Amino acid sequence: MNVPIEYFVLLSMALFSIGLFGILTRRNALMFLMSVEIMVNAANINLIAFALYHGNLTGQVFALFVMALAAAEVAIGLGIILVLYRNFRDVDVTVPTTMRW
Amino acid sequence: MTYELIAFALFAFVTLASALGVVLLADPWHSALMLGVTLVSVAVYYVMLAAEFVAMMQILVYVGGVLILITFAVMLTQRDDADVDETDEVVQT
Amino acid sequence: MAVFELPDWAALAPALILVATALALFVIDSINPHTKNRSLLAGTTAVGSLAALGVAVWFMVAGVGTPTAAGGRGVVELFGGQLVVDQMALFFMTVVSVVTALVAVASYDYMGDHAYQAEYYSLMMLAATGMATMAAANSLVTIFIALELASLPSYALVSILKDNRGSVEGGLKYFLIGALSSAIFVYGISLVYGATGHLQLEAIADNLQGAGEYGGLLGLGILMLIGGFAFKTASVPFHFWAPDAYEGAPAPVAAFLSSASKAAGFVIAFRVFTTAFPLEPTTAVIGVDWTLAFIILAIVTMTLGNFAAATQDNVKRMLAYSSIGHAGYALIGLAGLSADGGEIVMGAAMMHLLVYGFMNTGAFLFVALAEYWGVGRTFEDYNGLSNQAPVACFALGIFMFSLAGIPPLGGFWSKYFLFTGAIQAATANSAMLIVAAALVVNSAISLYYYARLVKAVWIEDPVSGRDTLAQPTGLYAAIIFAAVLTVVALPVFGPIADAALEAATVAIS
Amino acid sequence: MTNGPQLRLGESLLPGILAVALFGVMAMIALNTGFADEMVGFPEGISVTSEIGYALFDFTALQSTEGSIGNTEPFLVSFLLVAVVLDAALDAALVLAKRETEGKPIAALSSVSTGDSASTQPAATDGGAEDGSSRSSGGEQR
Repeated sequence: MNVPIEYFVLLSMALFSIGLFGILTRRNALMFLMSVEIMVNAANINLIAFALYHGNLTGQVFALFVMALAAAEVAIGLGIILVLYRNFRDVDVTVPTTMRW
Repeated sequence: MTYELIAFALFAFVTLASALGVVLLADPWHSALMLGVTLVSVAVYYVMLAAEFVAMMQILVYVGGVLILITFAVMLTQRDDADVDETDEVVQT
Repeated sequence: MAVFELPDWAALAPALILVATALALFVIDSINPHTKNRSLLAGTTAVGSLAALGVAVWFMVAGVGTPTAAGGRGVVELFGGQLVVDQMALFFMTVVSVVTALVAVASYDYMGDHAYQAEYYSLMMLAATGMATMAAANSLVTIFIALELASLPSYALVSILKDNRGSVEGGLKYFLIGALSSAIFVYGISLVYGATGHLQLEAIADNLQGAGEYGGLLGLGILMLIGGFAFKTASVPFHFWAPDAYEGAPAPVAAFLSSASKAAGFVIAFRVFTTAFPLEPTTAVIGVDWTLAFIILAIVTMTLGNFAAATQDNVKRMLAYSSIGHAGYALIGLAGLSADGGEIVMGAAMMHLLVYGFMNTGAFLFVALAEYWGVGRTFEDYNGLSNQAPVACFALGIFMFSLAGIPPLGGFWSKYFLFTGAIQAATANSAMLIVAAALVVNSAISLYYYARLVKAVWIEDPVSGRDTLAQPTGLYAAIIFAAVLTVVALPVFGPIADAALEAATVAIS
Repeated sequence: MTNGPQLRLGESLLPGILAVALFGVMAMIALNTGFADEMVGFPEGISVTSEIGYALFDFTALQSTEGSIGNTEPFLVSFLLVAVVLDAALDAALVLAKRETEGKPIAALSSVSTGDSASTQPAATDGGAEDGSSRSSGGEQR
């Protein structure tokens, strides 16, 4: 393997920071979901790089589970966003402020 | 300097650029497309890291499932009125 | 002792019963879609969770999970150490299943005219399964998956009143913060994996010695793991979903989340930090004592929760903030750990979570009753309720004074143990003195707003023109049962304390 | 939908600085970590995919022990739990996505028209021509 492990870790850290930046700046709930997906992918890169680094497959199998869970989470998230859209006609997370009703 | 390192640098550029595109582009639909590029390019690293099976699953689950779901929702919740272009700084972002 | 020996996997029976109940509810739903047979659905849920409760208590009494050296049947490790059933796991399974049973009985009336009866109860049982599994999870893999299993149905439960804007908004906020914190949590797991090469908790601890070069990575990973726990327990860095989600959610769901989900969050925090990151080797690797993080978090969490609660006019929101404050009290259980022990603080935190399970569920169920009556949400709206519903209001008084920690009630004893434990831990770490002081000050503040509710209900003049209030059987039964449990916790507090201390000792050693 | 890609850069300065700072801190940590130069890697001649399969189902007897690939943890219980999680996700997503009319749930994706409209407007392969006789007795008379 010719690419040192540091490069992969740095790449995943950069992806994680980008995802966090997206969460901080975007107010669209769908953009929030996409940014979370980027962060989860950053974690997956780490897991798989470290699996090769440590020479066991735990990281690879866990990455598979993380993918399945991310898919499940997106399914529920989209359900909630659809219900939100039906109620507020918008997917902006700052629009719903009825909490003092 | 090996070919693998060059390939890694190229794909790292693609991944980071498209991830930045996801968070910076104004239209959620463009962001979803950029997310697709990001997810596919991440699969390349998995192949480089001897995780061919995970790479395949990345394509199948993320690109074939999650991304489709997200684009579906982007389409469903897209405001169809004409003033989208003018007001999207407030309404769409 | 027993005539026949159960197989090892039977130690998971409480979680298995919960998941079997969820599947049974699926079957009922598929045989008769859109069934409105509430007695059958709520009954199945209640029976299932009571069965899980019975089995968990039976196992605890029979000595499952106590080391054989102490006269028990040994800690049961399953699936190659991925799950472990010890006293702590059974203790928290008890908490989860008793809260589930209470909430299921209360939902019989509260969710009476809802369109998705079967789905509601099956989601609740699936979330309870996740929480019970969290209690037994012994690997970061199973912890993460069980955490998701507890979270995903909760998101849907919070927003299950789909036409109610508050409910949808609460669900959205809960989901967004949950998704963010689970992404941070999984990134933390990946860093811990990078530093140690393992995800099973004992294997992580074994590999800590060789991880000297990875100190920074491990420290960052631990910090991110704390973020995940903070979300689940509604403590400080990720607490801001709690008021909105609890206020928007149907009140029984809020009771479920604030009691059972919080307890489950604490059990994984206890297990991860006692098993995978024992204090001394971890400090040697990362250079910082991780109890420091918990000391700060505990103080900030309890102060923020109680001060915010004192300013609220809305009863449900007040209870939501007070639940953040109680998360701060329970965090003392981790802050007070030291290299040579700390089982007394951790045991006290476990006792507090159990008693809190009764009294907080009861308080939220009283709010559910008030919402069922439709009397309104603020303190003023509650004025003089005792004229029409003295029994429920008496129970409310018990819950409030127990939450505030008035001496004869259960809440006082768990706080007392927390206080003495913190004082004792101060010999090893003088910062614990500040924590103990914060505990006392915050309890005094909390007395103000708890007493305010009791005063509104019992002393203030009733709002004129209120009709006679209905007496829904299920809600009343659940509230009275919770009140009885809160009171009964008093005479049996000795055994509870013993069980919690023993469980904490086993977990720490 | 037809507008070209637009960057939105306003009001993202502070989060941007925060994100860059976070990346800086994390990168410092990563660069100060003494990673070994060589990855351990997987031994030659062993199929990684089949090893993943053995780990997923706790087939420890089949797992190869040469090299260190055998250090993989067993995942059977995680696999079963994920099955339950996906159940829960399906249930929750269905509850959320279904629509109700007058408190009764109907299919998640359905047209606005209800069942009885189908009887008043039978399908007829007549190109949509509407005359009273074909509607009253179906398309047979044509």
